[in-house]
Amino acid sequence: MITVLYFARLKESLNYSTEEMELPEGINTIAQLKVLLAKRGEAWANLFNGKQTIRAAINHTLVNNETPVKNGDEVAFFPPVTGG
Amino acid sequence: MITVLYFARLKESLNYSTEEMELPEGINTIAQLKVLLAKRGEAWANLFNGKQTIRAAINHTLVNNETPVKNGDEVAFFPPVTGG
Amino acid sequence: MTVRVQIDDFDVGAELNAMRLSNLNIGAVVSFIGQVRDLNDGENVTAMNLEHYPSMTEKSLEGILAQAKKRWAIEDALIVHRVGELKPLDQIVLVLVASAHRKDAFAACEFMMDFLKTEAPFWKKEQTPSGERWVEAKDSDDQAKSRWQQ
Amino acid sequence: MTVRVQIDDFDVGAELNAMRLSNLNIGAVVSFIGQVRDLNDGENVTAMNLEHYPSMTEKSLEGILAQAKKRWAIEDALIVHRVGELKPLDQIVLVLVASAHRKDAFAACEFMMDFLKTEAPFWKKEQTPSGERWVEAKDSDDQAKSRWQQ
Repeated sequence: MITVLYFARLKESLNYSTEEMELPEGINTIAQLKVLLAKRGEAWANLFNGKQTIRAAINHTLVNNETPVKNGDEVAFFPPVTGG
Repeated sequence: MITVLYFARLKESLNYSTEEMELPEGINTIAQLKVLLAKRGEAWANLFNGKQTIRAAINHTLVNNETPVKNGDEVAFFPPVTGG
Repeated sequence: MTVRVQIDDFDVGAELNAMRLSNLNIGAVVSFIGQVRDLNDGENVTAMNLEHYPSMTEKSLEGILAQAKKRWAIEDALIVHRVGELKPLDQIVLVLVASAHRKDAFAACEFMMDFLKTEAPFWKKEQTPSGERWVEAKDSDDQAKSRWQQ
Repeated sequence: MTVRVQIDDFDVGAELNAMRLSNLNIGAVVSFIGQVRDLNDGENVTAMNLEHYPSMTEKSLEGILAQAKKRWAIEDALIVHRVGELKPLDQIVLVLVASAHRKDAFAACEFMMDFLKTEAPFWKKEQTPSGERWVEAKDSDDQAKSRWQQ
């Protein structure tokens, strides 16, 4: 199981802020997880098809597409940050 | 006539903070004025013989050795500044 | 060295005095305040909401502060960032750096702001006369950050 | 845009608030405070006296502020510099810059400090356990200034 969190524009578009999911066989990186999420429907595809910049964090640290995902991780997806 | 002011270490070494002086013939620049002052004695020579960095201002604006001095000017001599 | 994320406003004068009076080796204190403008990308802004990722935000800011501490000789530093509803003229963020000499304080303060702008998980949603909109990240912020990585 | 030379202390919080609340286009305020350290060039400093050239000082600071205004997009700026007797932890100088975006405020504030340090007619005399001494100008300040002239 992993926990997946969505923030800001993603949370609004997906109407979804958090979920628990089984990590399917073959899904071992952020990039692979994005491909999986993109198959969930149009709103998901729009966000995760790679045309938009979506940032990811694992266990509260920014990561990139190649970073491995493993059971027990808290994965977060969000748009580029705009604080300050 | 010009007014000459001395600040900080110069004022202390010369025991002199301000004076009015006639601008002698041939003294037309800051450099020439420094040479003239250096002839006044040892304390003056130490300061104005060119070995120490002495800054000058004319009428409240920083100037360099080549800047002309003319009657009516307020000339100031001081060490490199150390405010802030 | 502290970071705080809070809904409430902060008192810059009090923070500055507490920091600068704490240490006789401090010769320079640089502060940055970011505040809400009434205009962004050509549209009037009447209010904004600042969302964040609570369990990540403080860790991210602490990481930025730790990086600054490694690069410069810092006596003390503070980051305070607000979340929630804000209006024009409201303070958003405070970054404070104290050091023996000014060069370190200026560099560390600007570095922390450049990294906060591109790495800390905050998102602004603006209210404008034509509706709500999420603020878009700026290329200029990525460029500002990349200066420090050369 | 103001410069002040004064014996009295200044209230940074009040100055900051007055400036930042004056203009809805301000998004960034950078401040620099310089204060007296208890150590300089390896010797304890118990007090210092700041001498200046009264009729030149304000003109010099106004010139520095005008140069910064030409180079960067500044909404407002302030320089306050103290003179007279100061002790460790006393504030010496305040430079405040407000702008729409942070880059201009950081650059203009640091620029003004670098020029103030090398052009404004102030001289510090320190009291130490081994007697009084005039503070020597530092090469690092000339180098800091020369960065802006390339």
